[in-house]
Amino acid sequence: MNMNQEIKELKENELISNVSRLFKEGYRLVQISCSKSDKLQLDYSFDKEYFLLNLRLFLSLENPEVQSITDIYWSAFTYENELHDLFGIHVREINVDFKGNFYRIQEDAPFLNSDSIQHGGKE
Amino acid sequence: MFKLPVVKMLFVVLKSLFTGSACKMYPVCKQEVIKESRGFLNIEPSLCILCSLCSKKCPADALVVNREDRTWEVDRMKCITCGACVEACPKKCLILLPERAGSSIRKQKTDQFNIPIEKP
Amino acid sequence: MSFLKKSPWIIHYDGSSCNGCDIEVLACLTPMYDVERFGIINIGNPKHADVLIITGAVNSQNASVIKTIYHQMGDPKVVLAVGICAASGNFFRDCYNIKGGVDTVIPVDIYVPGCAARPEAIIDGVVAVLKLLEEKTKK
Amino acid sequence: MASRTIIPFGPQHPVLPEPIHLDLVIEDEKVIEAVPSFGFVHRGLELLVGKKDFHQMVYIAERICGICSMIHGMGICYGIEHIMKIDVPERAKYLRVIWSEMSRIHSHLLWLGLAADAAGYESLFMHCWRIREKLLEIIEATTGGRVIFGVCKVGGTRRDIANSDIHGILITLKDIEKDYQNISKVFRDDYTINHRFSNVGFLSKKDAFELGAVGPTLRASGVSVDMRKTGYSAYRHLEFEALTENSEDCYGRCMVRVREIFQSFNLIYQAAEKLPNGPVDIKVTGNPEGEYFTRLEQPRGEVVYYIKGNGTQNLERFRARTPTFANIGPLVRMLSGCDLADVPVIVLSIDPCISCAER
Amino acid sequence: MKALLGIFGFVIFAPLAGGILCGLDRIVTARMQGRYGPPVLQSFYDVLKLFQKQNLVVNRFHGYFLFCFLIFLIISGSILYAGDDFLMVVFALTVADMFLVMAAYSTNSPYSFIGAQRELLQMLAVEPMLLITGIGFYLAAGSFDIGHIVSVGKPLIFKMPGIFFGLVYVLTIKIRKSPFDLSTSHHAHQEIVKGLTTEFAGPTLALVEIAHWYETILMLSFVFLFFASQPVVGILLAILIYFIEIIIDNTNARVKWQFTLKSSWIVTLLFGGINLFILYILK
Amino acid sequence: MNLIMFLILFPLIPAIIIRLIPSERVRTSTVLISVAIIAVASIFLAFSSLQSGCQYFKLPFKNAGTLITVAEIVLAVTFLFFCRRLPFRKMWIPVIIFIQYIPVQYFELSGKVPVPVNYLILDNLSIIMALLIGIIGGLITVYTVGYMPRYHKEHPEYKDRTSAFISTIFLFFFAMFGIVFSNSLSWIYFFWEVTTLCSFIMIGYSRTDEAVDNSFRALWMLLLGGMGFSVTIVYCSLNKSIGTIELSQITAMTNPMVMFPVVLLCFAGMNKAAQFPFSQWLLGAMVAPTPSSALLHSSTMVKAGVYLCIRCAPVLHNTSSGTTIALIGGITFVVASAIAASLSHGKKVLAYSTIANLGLIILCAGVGSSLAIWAALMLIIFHAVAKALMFLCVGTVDQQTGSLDIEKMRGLISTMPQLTLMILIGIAGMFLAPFGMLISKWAVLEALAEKNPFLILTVVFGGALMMFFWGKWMGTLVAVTGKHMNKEKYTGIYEWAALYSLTILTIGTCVLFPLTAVYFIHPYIMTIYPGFIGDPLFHHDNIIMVLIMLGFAIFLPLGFLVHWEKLHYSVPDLGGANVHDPERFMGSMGESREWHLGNYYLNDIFNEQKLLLPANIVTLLIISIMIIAVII
Ligand code: NFV
Ligand code: SF4
Ligand code: SF4
Ligand code: SF4
Repeated sequence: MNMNQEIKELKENELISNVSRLFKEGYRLVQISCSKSDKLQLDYSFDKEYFLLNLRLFLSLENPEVQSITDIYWSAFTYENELHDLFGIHVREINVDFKGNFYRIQEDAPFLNSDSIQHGGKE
Repeated sequence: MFKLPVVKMLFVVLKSLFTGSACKMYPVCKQEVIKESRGFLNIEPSLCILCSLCSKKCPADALVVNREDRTWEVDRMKCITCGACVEACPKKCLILLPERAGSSIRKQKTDQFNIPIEKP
Repeated sequence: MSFLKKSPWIIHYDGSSCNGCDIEVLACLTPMYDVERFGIINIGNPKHADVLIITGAVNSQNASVIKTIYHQMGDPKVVLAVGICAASGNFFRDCYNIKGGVDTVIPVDIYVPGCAARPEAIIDGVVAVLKLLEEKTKK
Repeated sequence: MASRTIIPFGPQHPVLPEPIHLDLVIEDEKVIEAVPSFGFVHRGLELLVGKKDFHQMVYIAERICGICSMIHGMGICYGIEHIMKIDVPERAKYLRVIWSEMSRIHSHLLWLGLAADAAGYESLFMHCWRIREKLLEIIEATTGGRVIFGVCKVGGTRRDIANSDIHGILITLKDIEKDYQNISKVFRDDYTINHRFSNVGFLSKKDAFELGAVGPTLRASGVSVDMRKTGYSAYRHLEFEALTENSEDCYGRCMVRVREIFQSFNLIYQAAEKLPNGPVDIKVTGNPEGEYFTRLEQPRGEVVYYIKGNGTQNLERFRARTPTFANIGPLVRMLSGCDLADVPVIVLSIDPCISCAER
Repeated sequence: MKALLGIFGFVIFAPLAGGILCGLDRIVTARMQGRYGPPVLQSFYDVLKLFQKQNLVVNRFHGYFLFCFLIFLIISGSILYAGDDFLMVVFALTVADMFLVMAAYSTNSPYSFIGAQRELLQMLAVEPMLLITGIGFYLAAGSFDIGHIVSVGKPLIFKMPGIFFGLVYVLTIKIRKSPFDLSTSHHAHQEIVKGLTTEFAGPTLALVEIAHWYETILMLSFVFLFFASQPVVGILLAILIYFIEIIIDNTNARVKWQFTLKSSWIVTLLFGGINLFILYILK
Repeated sequence: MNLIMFLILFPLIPAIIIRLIPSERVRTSTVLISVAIIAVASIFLAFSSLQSGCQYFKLPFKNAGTLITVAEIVLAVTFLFFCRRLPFRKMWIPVIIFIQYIPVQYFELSGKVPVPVNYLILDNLSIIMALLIGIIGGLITVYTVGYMPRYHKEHPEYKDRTSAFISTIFLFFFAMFGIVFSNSLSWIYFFWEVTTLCSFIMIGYSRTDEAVDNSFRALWMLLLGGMGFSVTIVYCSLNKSIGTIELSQITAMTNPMVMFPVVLLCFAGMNKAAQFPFSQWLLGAMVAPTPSSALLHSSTMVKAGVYLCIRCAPVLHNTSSGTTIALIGGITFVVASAIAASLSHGKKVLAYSTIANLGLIILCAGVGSSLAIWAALMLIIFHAVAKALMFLCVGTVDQQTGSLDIEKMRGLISTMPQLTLMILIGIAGMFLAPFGMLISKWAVLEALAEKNPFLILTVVFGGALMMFFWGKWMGTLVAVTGKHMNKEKYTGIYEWAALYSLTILTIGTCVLFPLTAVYFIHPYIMTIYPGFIGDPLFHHDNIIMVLIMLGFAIFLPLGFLVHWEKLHYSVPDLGGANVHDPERFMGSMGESREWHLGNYYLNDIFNEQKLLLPANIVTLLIISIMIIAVII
């Protein structure tokens, strides 16, 4: 059943070209997510006829920065603002930029800064 | 039958006007209990061996098992009646009853059970 | 004679609840439970309301909202915290964005346990609140 | 000559069961600009993976939202099972379908009620919820919870429905369906419902697709995408079609949901008929290691879970991209140019579930 | 003397009758929705409770406007029950409404403001039909005087069915029932919280409620005038009309202001206008 | 008789003095003294001849006819003089002047025009008009004295020609008194054209391009109306069965032939009263300084138009032409109200509401029954007073805040309480029940009740619309924003004097309306409808009711002065998104944002652009059909 999803690793500068190609091929933006290990792993998921294609991108933990894809997928701003708020990733040129007020969390980038991933939240 | 669109709702509305309310009339009438319902965590203290498995499994940290004092306590204001403890308990001494805990004016509502030493 | 007891109007605010308690509060208004029997109307406007029903925990953003609503309500007023989240924050109290139960921002009069709190439990809570309301009017 | 009115809408607002905020700029009740804001329900529960083990995470996932909790629980279980290569017993798969569909019916009925209320149709709201309440009774009798089902666990389901009970349940369901039939006609034909829903919140097929709308919002714009078609759980054995509407407006979204309720009833009947015998769970040992994107169909549309395990009790990452989150972009698009009176209707037309969206 | 008695009766009994009617309305509505509903006296409890509440204000002016609103509503009803000029009743009603709108405006709060705008729109929608009703009475009964209208032998409904229909149509607006409860009421909370009344709290809100009772009775009295020659039938029919309004309330979603305005004007023009024309020709 | 001549001629003296002596002190004192004289004279005139019915006067000297002819020629030349700099494509304006003057002059010089016996008329109608001109006009002039210096301080780019302005006002008094007291058509014609001239001068006062454009628009439109007179005069001279140019005789004739001149006169009247399709000049006139808008374009000059129509009313009664004219009035009433509902520019709203109200008066005149005339007269009085008040208030607000936008007047009650109260009284006078206009509307409805259902529809719908836009405006004013900055202190003594007097007048006319009715209006109606015995509808009870309501309306608001105990101040409900400033809320992007409220203008439904053209076309058609029908 792994047939219907695929992960494709990319360099950061290939992102835009790949995404716009997918847009032209009629892929639908499913989600953008991020997870932290020793790097930040960005996943751009696209769907076409129940086939899930993931573009994977690795960013360093210091000053992570990525180009926005909102020029291509207009509604990606929600995901990108979320990336900014939770992971502190600076997304360049978002069309609707909440400037860190998407979730209005008190602490900055909780997912990036806290060690809670391993040891649980505040106690 | 009727092509007039408004008639549909009229039918529904008038029907319920004349058939009386669907209200369960709680608390005037007693609550009907569905026995499968997860409502209230209860312990059979005599069975418990104070192994604390339940409190480890509890996602809501509602249970405190104290071996020294031989107490087992649950905070009703933390318990989400999920039943994880029930499954975890090796002695099957926990059970979820369909009743429910009442409201309170305090933030904590702990029920403490003393676990007897003697095992029958 | 206090008439508050006979016509408590509620306002419901959803803190950061999961909707579970939320829809149960709504369910109280609907045919099966129909709290309008006690004269309760979900008025939705803090200025008119006597009872503030809060479901869910308090997070950094809605704390000010809850406070605002509370202060916009005219005396006498009571606060009913529905659900485990509203009482203690549930397991979300460990999350980075949750401050804890409702009592961290405003005084709560009655807590209703349950996840999700059953409509019956909420009705019980409301009935308890009515008693409180009467006491408060006397004061 | 008209002059602008700038007002806040929410977070506390009687029509919103959940807090969401919009800055509305209106002119003669025409919305010129609507900027949504979020974060009133944000808890950050994804980070709880560090604290709770993956069995407990199922409970937490269920409490992402009390409306679609069943499928949330199922989603995380499904992902973990997939990573751990656990084969869930067939009966459990069918039971999951039955409960998912019940959850869908209850969610849709709830939505229909709220939508009616948003259009100022109080009695319809009441009747929807009256019917929903009957269904909740079945749910409670089978799962033990009214809104939080709590039946899914990694490796199967926690409860079973006795074969002897199934007949009774089906009879009640048929009753409910009949009752619901009347209500569905109202949604279909009522003049004022039409007035409020038709040509409101227009979202063209192209827009819906490009903006990444999901679920009924997408299907109402004529795009047939339904994750159940991927055949997870027992869906591959059941017959159904992804329902679409072509009106591309709130009425279409309403109609998709109205029809989906019937479809769900039908799926439950089918599943109950085919329900195999056997155990409902298998024992799970070990910890998940690996990653997987789970995609299921929630009442509100496609939900995506990204689950990554690292061989410990705790998952490394659990992420849920919920349908409401995906529908926010389209919502913003829909809101421009509508009437003030349409704002609640449009906001509700994506069936927003903020607690899902913000987790 | 008779006039004084009428006024007196109206001032005293209208709120009682109106309150009970509202209570019954709530019960019937609840039953129609499958609920059980509150006690009959619930509206009185509500109002009494409101008087016990704190008087929350944004600024201190709206109380006076609301007081004027109530007074003018009572004046309007008094003119009616004193048997005076029908047009005057309508005008006084307009003034009363205007004060309500002013009250909402004076609070300077977004939701009440929009409520006020919508109330104005509703007045815009209603006013022509009310005046046409008056003129219809004049053509049918030969006088604007209510005393005279009441004493006409045959029920006027036969002469002015169109106007009657139009009046019932706008009545829905006036007694604030769905589908036209745009500006306030228990139902219009969807967009604008409590609309007009958002910022009124406690005693001032109680005034609005009481005024609403008066208004309901006043409106039903308009209906009654069509059957004035048979008082018993008239009262029954007025109540029946109220019941129909409840049904309408429960079988319709709330429409938008555009529809409200356009439809009520069209109804006014068609039914009211044509009826007037026929009355004029027959005369 | 002498008093009448005095009223007509006296204003010329201050006009000349002010024109010649540019000193401000002299100007001010001249204005004050002459205004007082005019007002006293008109009041005296009113009291001396109120009960004496209709009086006619011959002229004490012989050559009055030639005098007027000479004056007319001078006037025509003046017009031409003003047109000298017009671009070529506007050269048709002077052509209009030629077309209308040459035949008349030819007829007059050749003596073909019948010589009137009674040049002057004095009845209650002229008295009412004279009072309005004398008192309200006077007050406006006083206001002008205070207003103009400030106006120029604010607009340094305009050349200060205050003297010319004020002397034009006095010239205008001369013309207005002339109109209302003359009985000879050629006299009225002359004065009529003088008002046109005054209007032209005042509109173009600021000499901006827009002002000049508008002034020429006003000129040609009004001249077009004047054409009605010239044709009438020519027709009356030619048609032997009429054979007179005395207005009183023409309107008393039963001869069907008389219909044509009467319709033409009404045409002129409607033109001056800015009925559709001639409404544009009045709107253009709003560029002028506010006092002139008040004076010329709302309280007095346009009243000349309706005055003429009312004079003709007896002839129009129960004729199809009358109904047509009423129809035009009705359409104007509805459409102008609808347009006013869609505008937020204060002066424009006032302008359209003026047009609408004039439409109502024309409607009454067209119906022409006794009750209708009763209503029309009441409307004239109430409207003149309240509208003048409104204009002056709005002008003051404009000076204080620099904006005429109604939206910007939000919360004015906090910053300028007195002025706002005056505006409120003015507005209430315009449409609220116990106040003036509503009494008239009531009368209109009762007058129309048996006449014509269609006309009734226009009245009820127009009335509702009117309520809508006034309501909005009132509401905007009373919104209490809590910004307590008193801006009123910049208002000068002359302005306050005028404003207060007008306020008192507004309330006074309302309270005393039964007296007005009995002493002013009933006698007049009795002269044209001898059977009239006072209005049966306004019986005892109704009047008492009205007065009770008035009492409430006036005294209840006084409750504001009392502080209510036990109030708990709170902030507005902003859906929980409040920040500490009640005027702001927490916006979506996480910044505090100011909320803002704007009225509804229903632009989808009512829209100046959308409504104006069809209304103009329809009314133009109706007018042409009416005139053609009359000719045939
Ligand atoms: N359906 C659903 Fe959810 C999920 N996932 C969604 O937005 O309801 Ni609360
Ligand atoms: S039922 Fe769940 S929450 Fe309650 S004590 Fe047991 S494990 Fe904890
Ligand atoms: S798991 Fe069972 S036996 Fe162990 S402590 Fe808990 S209740 Fe006692
Ligand atoms: S208590 Fe449970 S059901 Fe209620 S809001 Fe919290 S998590 Fe949801």
